[in-house]
Amino acid sequence: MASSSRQAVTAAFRGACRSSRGQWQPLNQQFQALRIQDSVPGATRCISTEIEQPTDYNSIRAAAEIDLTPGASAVERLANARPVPVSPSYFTRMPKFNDRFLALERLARTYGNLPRIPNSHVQHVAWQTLEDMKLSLGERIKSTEFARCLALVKKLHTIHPKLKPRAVKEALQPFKKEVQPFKVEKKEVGVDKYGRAHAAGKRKSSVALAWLVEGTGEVLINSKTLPEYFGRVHDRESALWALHSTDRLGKYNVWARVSGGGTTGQAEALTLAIAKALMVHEPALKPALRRAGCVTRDPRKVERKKAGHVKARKSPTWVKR
Amino acid sequence: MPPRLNILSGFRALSIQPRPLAQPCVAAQARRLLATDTTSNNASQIQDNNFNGVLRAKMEAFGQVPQEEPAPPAMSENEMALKQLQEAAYGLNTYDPEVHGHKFGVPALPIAPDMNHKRRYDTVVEQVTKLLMRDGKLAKAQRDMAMILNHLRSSPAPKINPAKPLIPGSPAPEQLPLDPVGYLTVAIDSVAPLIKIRKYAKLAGGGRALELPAPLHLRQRRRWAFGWILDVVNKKPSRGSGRGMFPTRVAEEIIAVVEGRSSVWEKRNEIHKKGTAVRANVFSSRMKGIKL
Amino acid sequence: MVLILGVNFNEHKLVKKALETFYALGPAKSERILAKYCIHPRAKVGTLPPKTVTALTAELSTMTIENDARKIVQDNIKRLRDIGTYRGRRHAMGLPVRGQRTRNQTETSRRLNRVERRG
Amino acid sequence: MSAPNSLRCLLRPSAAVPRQIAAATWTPSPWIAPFSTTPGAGKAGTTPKKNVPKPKAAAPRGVGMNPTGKKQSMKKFKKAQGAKTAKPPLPGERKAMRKRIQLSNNNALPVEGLAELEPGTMLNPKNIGTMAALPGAMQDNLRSLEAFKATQFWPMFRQPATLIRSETVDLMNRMQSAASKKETLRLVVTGERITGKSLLLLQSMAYGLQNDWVVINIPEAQELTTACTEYAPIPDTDPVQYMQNNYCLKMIQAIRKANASVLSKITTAYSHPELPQNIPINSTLLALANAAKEPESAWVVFQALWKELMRKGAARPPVLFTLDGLPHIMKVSDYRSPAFELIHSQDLALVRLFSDVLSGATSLPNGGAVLAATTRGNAPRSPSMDLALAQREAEQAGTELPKPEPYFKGYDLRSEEVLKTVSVMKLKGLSKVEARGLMEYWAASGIFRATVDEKAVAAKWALSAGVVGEMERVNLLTMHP
Repeated sequence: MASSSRQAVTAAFRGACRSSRGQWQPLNQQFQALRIQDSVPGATRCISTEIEQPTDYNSIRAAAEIDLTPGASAVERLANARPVPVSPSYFTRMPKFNDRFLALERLARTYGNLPRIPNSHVQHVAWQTLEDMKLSLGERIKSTEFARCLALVKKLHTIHPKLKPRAVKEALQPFKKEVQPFKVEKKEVGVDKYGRAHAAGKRKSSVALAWLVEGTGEVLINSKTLPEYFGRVHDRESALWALHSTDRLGKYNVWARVSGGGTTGQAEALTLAIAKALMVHEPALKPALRRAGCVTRDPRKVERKKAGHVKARKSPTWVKR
Repeated sequence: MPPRLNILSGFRALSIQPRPLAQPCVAAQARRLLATDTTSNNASQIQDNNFNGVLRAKMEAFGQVPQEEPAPPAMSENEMALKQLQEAAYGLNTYDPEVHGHKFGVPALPIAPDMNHKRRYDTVVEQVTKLLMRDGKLAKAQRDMAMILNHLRSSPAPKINPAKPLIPGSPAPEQLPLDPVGYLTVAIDSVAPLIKIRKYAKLAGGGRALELPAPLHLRQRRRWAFGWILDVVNKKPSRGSGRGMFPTRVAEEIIAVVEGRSSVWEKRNEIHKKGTAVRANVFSSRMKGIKL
Repeated sequence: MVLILGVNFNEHKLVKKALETFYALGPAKSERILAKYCIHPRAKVGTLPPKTVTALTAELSTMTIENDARKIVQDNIKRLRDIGTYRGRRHAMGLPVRGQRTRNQTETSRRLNRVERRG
Repeated sequence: MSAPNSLRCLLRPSAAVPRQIAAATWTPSPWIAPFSTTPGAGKAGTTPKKNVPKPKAAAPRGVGMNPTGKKQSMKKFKKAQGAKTAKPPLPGERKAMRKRIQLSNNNALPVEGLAELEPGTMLNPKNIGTMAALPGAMQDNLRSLEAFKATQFWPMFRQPATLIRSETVDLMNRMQSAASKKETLRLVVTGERITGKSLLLLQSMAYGLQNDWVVINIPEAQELTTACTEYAPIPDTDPVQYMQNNYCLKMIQAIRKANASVLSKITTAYSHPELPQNIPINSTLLALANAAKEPESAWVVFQALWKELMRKGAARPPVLFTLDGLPHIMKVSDYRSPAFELIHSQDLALVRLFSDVLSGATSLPNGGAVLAATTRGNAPRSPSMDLALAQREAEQAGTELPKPEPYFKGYDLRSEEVLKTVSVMKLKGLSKVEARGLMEYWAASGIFRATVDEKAVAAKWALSAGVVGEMERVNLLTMHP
């Protein structure tokens, strides 16, 4: 009986308190900003913009349960009850955003003087964009305010990670995108149980995968020997340059797969792949290999053709008259 | 395990008296001697016996069973720790990749300049090859270049014409065929012009260009010289047929240059003569305010 | 110089090409003639033994080539003309016979198409 | 006056003028400044002019040498002006130039301690990995047999030499045992491109020449079958066979030149009435070979010679018959019969002669060897030959025979029949020991300039996978010698 009447009351206020007795549930969704305040004599209306509540939304709780003990007249008490917003932002155009913003400002005031790390060392984070934020909060957020907010977020993000308070971390969490593209973990590279090191290399539009194992200097590329696969000696030298420049020819066997592009691209893709695989076997060779020009991926590609041009840059012949 | 052709492998069985070492590079070698298993190191943990077994099976499939090497005992963690302690006693950083990150020694840095794969050929050879190239066919140009060098190598030693002296410091003519790259360099550098004639349009009055000598740097000089050689070559008829004829003609012209028979020498003299003649224009009043 | 069917040929000329200079003797027929007398396709006129040259001349003289072949063509055209066909008329006018356009490029027909056709 | 003087600054001293002379006649002329260079132009008057040729007059003006300096242009794409004055090459001259074979190069260093090839050198397994020079007389013989090819790297060295590899020793030992047992060694040499097939034939010919065999060689089988030499039907043959007189004459002359010493020791045992000139019994085979003077009689003479060589009995040497370019005779030729049908290569008499010996249909009564090498360069596809060789290889290895494609119609049964019982030797890459021997020879000849050590051998071996022709390309046809 009691519970049913309670439900009736909360339904009347469109509240969202679904709790069982003795347990405070966090209120969510759009009704959580309302709380039911007992009209106790002497109670003041909360009008300050400073809310005494902590910024943590999980800790926003509904008002004390309405006492429906038989002593007091339920109807009487109910008649005195009235909804009061949890946050004064309720009366603004974008209450949730404003609450977050205010919380951030408070944090910035508190922790703004903590030591920071230079921007170059900060971990890359994909922040939510204005559109993302609008969608997730369902509010019409102004771009200028969002920009100010994001600046604050980024400032707080540069606090030294060892000193960063938990509150800050938690406050920044909702500003991050759900999928973090920068958070790709590097694959563990190493020699597998058969003694092979595997690496990939690219050049122009060729892709090479190379497996390197200690051996007698045999090379198989797409199941052909080196001279069968590369007719040009220059290309053969290119392909094995990492081994050649470190005097490792004859000490490793190479098994490789190459695809795409032409002979030069394939040979130099192999250079990179074999160099990377060699560095797995022998990390100390990296400086030598870098000087041999084997470590850097050559980023040059064929320039795309443009509209209105015959080739990438060539214009159609044109005479004024 | 593949057979090691390393002399160091012979010393593996020897015990090493530890001795304080001063230089890390020596220490690296010492570590190499201490290691019983060449395949084991921190970077690549491939010391299980499974690896050896599989590799051996593969080698047998290839039909090349290596000489039996005493099976390296797997190094226990304790031993490794002891070894690291020992290294620390030498004053080494036990995690230094210079010490541990290699199997056959690290090449001395900086490595030789021709060990960079972008600069693997001699500079003159590289430049001349690019000048030989037509329609972007670099592979053909390189084959031509190789044939030119072979032709220079297999033709008789040139007879130097004293009236057309080679560049000072060039080797004796009998030496030239043994070093075809040097041969080519000597030929090109000998006929390379020192200057070119630069023209300033309409400055000489009457719409004529004002000519001034301008110095050339080494690469430019070689380009001019080889351009002249190519001009001559393209006009010569070939005596045979087939793809070896163009390089033959180029090589013959290079020999002709060294022997002083080539018309390229005249071009060089011409441009030098003209350069000295137009030197008067350097201080011409018309050149006032013009940056050289 | 070698004389085949009254025509003098340079010794360096290919036999096959020499044969093809005769009217109505094309690549197919010349190949067959070569095969018949066991002359390899790259043989030069100068290398032919006199016996073969005589045989070739005899062979050619039995074939309808040159004027005989021309005569046949001319007869055919004449017949068309006499019947009064469209094709005959086109031949006489020196215009294309087989329905080609005549807006431009009728050079070949202007050169060749006539009643007393020569080429 | 300043112009000529300053021009001197751009000249350089004559290399020919000894320093002392220049110093002795030194006069403090204004134009011999420390930086000046001089007497090169010959105008200085300080040099002894005796041997100095007069410098050419100033560049001819007017012949495209205009004062505006247009001559300086280095236009990339200038129209080829051609040779206006030079007379055009005679017919065949350009081809002769292309096919020219130069066997020595006086610039290359002579190799110390290079052993000459001796009759037993290639039989001894100890010699594997060493080089052996071809003696001078044998060079001429091999040259007349056309054993050398223009694409090989002979002009780089002082003297032609070959590498004795394990296959060489194997083949020579088999040839020797065949000769001693009076059997016929029938063998096909195969392998990938430039694995040394033609060179192995050359070595076998060298062995034959040194051990008093009669060596017959068909250097390019394609010359027989691509319809570029004369042919004529042989009367009274069924099916009709064709003789190739011109080629036959060339071949007899090569045989006569190369084997003169052997042929002059053997005498004829038959009378040959069909020959154009009377060769009495007991005249030398050399005289018999000399009877071929005209193409018309070449085939008859060759038949007579062959008959003499095939006579069983004492005082007849073993015969080596080699052919390069097997796929060319394993197909229908480009010749046509009088009925305008393509003639099968096996119907050409010379080819038939060779393939009969190769297939074992006729055997060499005095022992000997018949060797054929496949070619991978300019070779027609011959699926039957590929299949037959693969089957023979599988037989030798004891594995399962490859089967013919059931729906493929391009097989040529006559060719397969020829290769039914031959043995196959497949050439592969060199071992590192052999590679090292080769590279040491190159280094000694002054071509390979780095030191030959384990590292260098491993490097070049890796780049070429040990294939001998690729080794040559990597080391001898390179931009960084």
